[in-house]
Amino acid sequence: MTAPAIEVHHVSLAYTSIDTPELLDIHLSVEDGELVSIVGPSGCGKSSLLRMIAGVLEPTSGHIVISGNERKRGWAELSFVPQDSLLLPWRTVLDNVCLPLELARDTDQQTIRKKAQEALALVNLSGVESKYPRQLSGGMRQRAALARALVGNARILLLDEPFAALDALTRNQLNLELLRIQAQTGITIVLVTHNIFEAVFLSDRVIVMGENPGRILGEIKIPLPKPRTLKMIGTPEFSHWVGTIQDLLETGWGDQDEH
Amino acid sequence: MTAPAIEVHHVSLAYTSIDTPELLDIHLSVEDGELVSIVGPSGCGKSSLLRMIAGVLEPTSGHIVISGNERKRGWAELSFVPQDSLLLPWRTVLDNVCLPLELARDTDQQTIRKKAQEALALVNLSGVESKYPRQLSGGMRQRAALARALVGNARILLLDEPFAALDALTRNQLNLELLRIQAQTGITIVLVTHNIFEAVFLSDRVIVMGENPGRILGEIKIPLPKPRTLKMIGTPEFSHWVGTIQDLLETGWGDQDEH
Amino acid sequence: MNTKRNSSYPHLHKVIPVMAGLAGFVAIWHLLSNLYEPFILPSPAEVAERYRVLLDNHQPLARHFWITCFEALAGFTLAVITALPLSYYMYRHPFLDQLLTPFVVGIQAVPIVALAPLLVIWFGFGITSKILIAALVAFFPIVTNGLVGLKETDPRLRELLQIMGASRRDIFFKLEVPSSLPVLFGGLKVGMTLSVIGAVVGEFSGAGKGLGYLVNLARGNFDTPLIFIGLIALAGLGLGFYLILSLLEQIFMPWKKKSML
Amino acid sequence: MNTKRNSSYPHLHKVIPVMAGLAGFVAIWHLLSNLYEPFILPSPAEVAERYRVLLDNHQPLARHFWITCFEALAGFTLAVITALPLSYYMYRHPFLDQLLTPFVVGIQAVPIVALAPLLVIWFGFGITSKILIAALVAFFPIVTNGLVGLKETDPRLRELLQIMGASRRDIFFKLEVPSSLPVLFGGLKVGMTLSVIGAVVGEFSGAGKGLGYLVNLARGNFDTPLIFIGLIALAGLGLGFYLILSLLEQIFMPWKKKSML
Amino acid sequence: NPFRSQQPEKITIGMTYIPNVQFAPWYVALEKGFFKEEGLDVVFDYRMDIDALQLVAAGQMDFAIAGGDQVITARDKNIPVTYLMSLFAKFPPSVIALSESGIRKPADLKGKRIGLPLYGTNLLAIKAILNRAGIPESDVELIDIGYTQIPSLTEKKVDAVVGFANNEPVKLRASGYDVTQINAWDSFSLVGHGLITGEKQLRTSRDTIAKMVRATIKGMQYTLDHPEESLAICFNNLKELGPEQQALEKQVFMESLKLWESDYTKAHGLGTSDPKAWEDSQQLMLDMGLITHRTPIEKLVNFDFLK
Ligand SMILES: Nc1ncnc2c1ncn2[C@@H]1O[C@H](COP(=O)(O)OP(=O)(O)OP(=O)(O)O)[C@@H](O)[C@H]1O
Ligand SMILES: Nc1ncnc2c1ncn2[C@@H]1O[C@H](COP(=O)(O)OP(=O)(O)OP(=O)(O)O)[C@@H](O)[C@H]1O
Ligand SMILES: [Mg+2]
Ligand SMILES: [Mg+2]
Repeated sequence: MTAPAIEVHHVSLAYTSIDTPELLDIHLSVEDGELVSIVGPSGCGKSSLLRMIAGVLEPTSGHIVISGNERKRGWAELSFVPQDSLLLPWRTVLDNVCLPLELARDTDQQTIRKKAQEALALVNLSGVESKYPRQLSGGMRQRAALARALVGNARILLLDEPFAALDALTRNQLNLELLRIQAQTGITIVLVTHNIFEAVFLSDRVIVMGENPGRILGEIKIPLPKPRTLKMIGTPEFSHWVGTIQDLLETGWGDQDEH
Repeated sequence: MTAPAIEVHHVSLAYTSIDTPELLDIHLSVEDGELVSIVGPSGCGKSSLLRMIAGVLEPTSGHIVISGNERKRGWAELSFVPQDSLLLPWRTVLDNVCLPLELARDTDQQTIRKKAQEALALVNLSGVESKYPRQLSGGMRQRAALARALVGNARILLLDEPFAALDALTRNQLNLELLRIQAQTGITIVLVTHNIFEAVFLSDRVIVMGENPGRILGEIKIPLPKPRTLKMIGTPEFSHWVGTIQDLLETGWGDQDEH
Repeated sequence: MNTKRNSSYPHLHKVIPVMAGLAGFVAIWHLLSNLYEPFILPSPAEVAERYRVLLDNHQPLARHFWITCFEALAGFTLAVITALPLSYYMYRHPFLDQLLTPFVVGIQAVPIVALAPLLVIWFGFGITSKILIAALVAFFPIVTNGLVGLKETDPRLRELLQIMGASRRDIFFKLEVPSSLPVLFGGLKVGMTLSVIGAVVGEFSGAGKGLGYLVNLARGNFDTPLIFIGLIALAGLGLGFYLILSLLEQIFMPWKKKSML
Repeated sequence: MNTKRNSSYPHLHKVIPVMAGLAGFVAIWHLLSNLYEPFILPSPAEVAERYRVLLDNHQPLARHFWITCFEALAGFTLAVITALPLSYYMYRHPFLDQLLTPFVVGIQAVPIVALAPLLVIWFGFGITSKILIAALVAFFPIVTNGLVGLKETDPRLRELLQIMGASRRDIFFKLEVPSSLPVLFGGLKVGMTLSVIGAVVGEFSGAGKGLGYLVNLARGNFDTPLIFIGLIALAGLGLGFYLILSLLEQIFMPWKKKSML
Repeated sequence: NPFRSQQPEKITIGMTYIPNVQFAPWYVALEKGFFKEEGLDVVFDYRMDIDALQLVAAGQMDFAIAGGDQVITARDKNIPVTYLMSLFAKFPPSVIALSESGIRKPADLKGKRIGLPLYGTNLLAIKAILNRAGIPESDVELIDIGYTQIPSLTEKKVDAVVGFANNEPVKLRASGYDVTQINAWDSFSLVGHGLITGEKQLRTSRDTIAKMVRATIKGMQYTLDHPEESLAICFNNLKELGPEQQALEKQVFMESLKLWESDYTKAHGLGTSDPKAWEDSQQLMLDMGLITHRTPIEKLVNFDFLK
């Protein structure tokens, strides 16, 4: 049996003062090849959690293990789509997508460009390769960031609301694409999303977070059969799981008023 | 009878070459006090259209009239929430929200701060007044931008996906808040959104756009009674309108494959 | 991320490297001075002794210091109040930029002291011409960095402020100024130390007072230790100005965490 | 937004203001020169005539020009290859910043030529010391702007690259360099023109060639028109360097639309 | 070539000014082969006086051109340089005024504004003139004008300036100004610029020094004997001079030649200087507080090589 892809051991985080932690005692583990979604109110610390897993933010206490090793920054098998896309403004779209492959340094320039072009096609961005980020629409930037994360050979994908700026149809299409890629390659995916339907549709498991301080309210296994199809979205079973998550979220939300 | 709040007269836009316009012959009008949503695929030109209405982007052809006057930039009665929040990084959250009132120059500093604090409370951001934007989560930045747009006395509100980074519950809460404000003040609202449910729930009318080139596919009046309640979302009538819009969008989307 | 220091001397960790650097410098100087004749490179002790004599004789080092300080400061101020508007107008009107850049650059590359006769006629032997030379040399880095800073303004923020009905004035004070401050301060620091050099060069070509004159006088008297006193005073002056600007930088940009001295 | 110019002389709109500025300058100069003795302010015609004489006699203006050009360029290059690493290490290690800033600033405020004997002993009578002085004066703006540019790097982009497994080297070349280029180029422009001044100042204090020497010679010989020829050549040299840097700027930053000359 | 048994000795001489007709003896010595005859390969180095003087004292440079007063000042600061032979037998600074100002003699300077570089030789000159005339310094206004004597005077920014007798007056007259001068040599009897070397060189290379002095004296004599030809040789070294400047420099040259000889040198030979003048001058500088101690005359000036 392989080690879990991600183990978060009782992690707390306090940006400013230890008395008002942003995240409190987060404990979770993601199996290899699993797709886990994180949902929770705005500002509860989802992005911070992802940044800690990615190794660029130090937990105030607790520790994180990736594929059995102490986590570090710059893990070749880890890919990240930040919440605000973050393309390099001085690079064209194509060059932005090439970046992870350039950094990996194990492919020649021509293969890199070919792969990048394929990744751009995957997210429906063929034709804008030579534009600069400032010439893109919000959704296009987000898709470019997604293409950049997909282009490498990452074994773990951390996605921070990668579809937030996309219309429903593009979103559906990319959801299916993501599921297909995961089925094909068996990569591990952690996805932060605000769309509960999306969370249920994509995930093996949904982690529901609450706020003040940010903490895990509960984990819900989604036993829907795989491969998932868009048709499932209408079914009562689907609605059941959406409802369960909504209820859990609302508990956490209710909390807030007491503070 | 008052003049329409916004009239867009056969507007086309080409960023680079007139042969490949980004927007083609956009013609629409928004009545005073109306709430109109714009939905459409990513990159079809929704943000560009909003920027033209706001007066900071010149149409390549056609013209735009605001409240019966030729549009210009810097219309006191016009407020804008850009797609990427755009808070001033050197100002605290509170000072960012104060900005429109400072610019209007018709209130004293104390009133300004009071109003700003109220607006922040409205979007659930009390307590982070003195943080800088980089210390906020994505959703918090978006809410701050919304507070900034609501703080003034604008008669026209242009919202470019103002809720994209928010969780469902916060989103619902702010949706209701927006409807309440509109009912109270009778302001005109143009909202770009990717959430068709949201579009139907909030709007008097939904404008559906297609792409390549960006154009209007159709307008759908939403005759649901007002005031709207969250309960309506489940109703068959609601689903009907959602379906209508989806069908229209898919027509436009189908187009794309032919290209 | 930034854990607060618990030390009761919060600035100690900043002062220590400075002190260490200074001590190292004096040590190296001392060692080097053994290699050369004292009239080429006097030892720190010899310079200190000369300083003692200077003080004992009530000689006007302080007066020279303050005069140069004043000239540099006045020149710098003049440069700032002319350079900032200029960089702004050059930024707003590329035409002006193209029209004036050749002159600004050209003047920069010209040794102003070579025009001493003209300066004397136009501004006399007083400190006016020194202030002017200080202003001229401080001018270019301020204009350049001002322009670069302004050009780096985020166009999306500008658009937003325009939509909010911001006047040009508002956009200037609420957007362009804060956004270009970090780059501008770089230019101010360069300009400030250059203005010291400018004042000194002005004094070199005829002054009767100021540290530049003192150095010149010491050179005329082959008084190498006094030359070094003058140079050290000048370095101190430059450093003082730099420090003041660093403080101003921290005051004007509270949103930046500063690590530097 | 940027409509393409249809003109068949695409750079005409840039050249016209430059020409206009030049013409205006010469006109003002001509008017001013009527007010003063030719040995104080010669007229443009007198300077032109002197230039003709210089050429007729096969006199070595070009040689002086190229020597100063070489010194300035070599000094600038030296400044760049020392200042850039330094600003990088100061950026990476705030301790180094605190340790070295006082010296960098101090040296800046000191007229190096006052230490000429030491320079000669260390670097000989040749052009080495001129190159060194040029490098010293060009150094500071490059370090400062390099540091400011680096400090402006978006920390979110840095995080992202770190996650991607970028090495320090990668982050430097793929993030820090392109992101600080606009500010750095400002510093390079200032440094470049200062290096011309530096070379000239070095020549002033001892040389048998170069434009600084020529100007000095002309001063001694009471040859005001020749002084002006020297100054014009220096201004031209500074402008040439500036132009080259502006071109490089456009080449290295294709993602920026440039409006300037 | 069998006659070239040894390499010529490479020596550097610090000229302490820009290339100028006043350095004629050395240009002539080079052109006429006087240096070659002595087996010297001379390099002219042009840099500021203090720098050259310090370099000579440190043994980094072989010779330099410096004034007698500078040698006294340097020795006062323990800078070991020694005067070998004079070029200017008379101390050349003078106070220059427009004739219309009515300044004719030191007493006329009372209450006037006098412009000069307020350090070094010029300062010494005005102090000496005032001192000898018994005029307290507080009776005049000394203004530091750097080296802008000519425009300062013509634009009437000052009433008089201190310059060099062979330079500013010539140029002013050439520009059509009528000027008067009060010469410092009447008050201060010391020699002007001449050849100096360092104590170190005096210990180790007496041979070279002798050769250098010989060649220089030859150059001086040749220049005095053939002024026109010598001037042409100078112009060869001054390619940047225009025709107007050449005319001007010719006058400067002619005026300079007059200062190369004094009654004393006429009696004792070119390049010599009066030990008594050295003593008197040193005493005067002591009295005026310009130096702090007396240097033995044999350290100030070495006559060995003129014999
Ligand atoms: N500054 C620009 N220069 C060139 N092209 C641009 C520029 N801004 C936008 N575009 C192009 O215009 C088109 C429409 O962009 P816009 O941002 O208006 O889309 P959108 O409908 O808001 O998309 P999204 O839903 O993804 O935000 C896109 O194809 C984009 O590439
Ligand atoms: N650099 C920072 N300094 C201080 N506080 C921060 C910083 N970054 C985030 N925070 C705080 O940490 C909390 C969690 O932020 P985070 O971005 O992780 O939220 P999130 O769950 O991703 O929210 P959203 O859904 O809105 O993106 C917020 O309260 C935010 O204000
Ligand atoms: Mg987030
Ligand atoms: Mg958009």
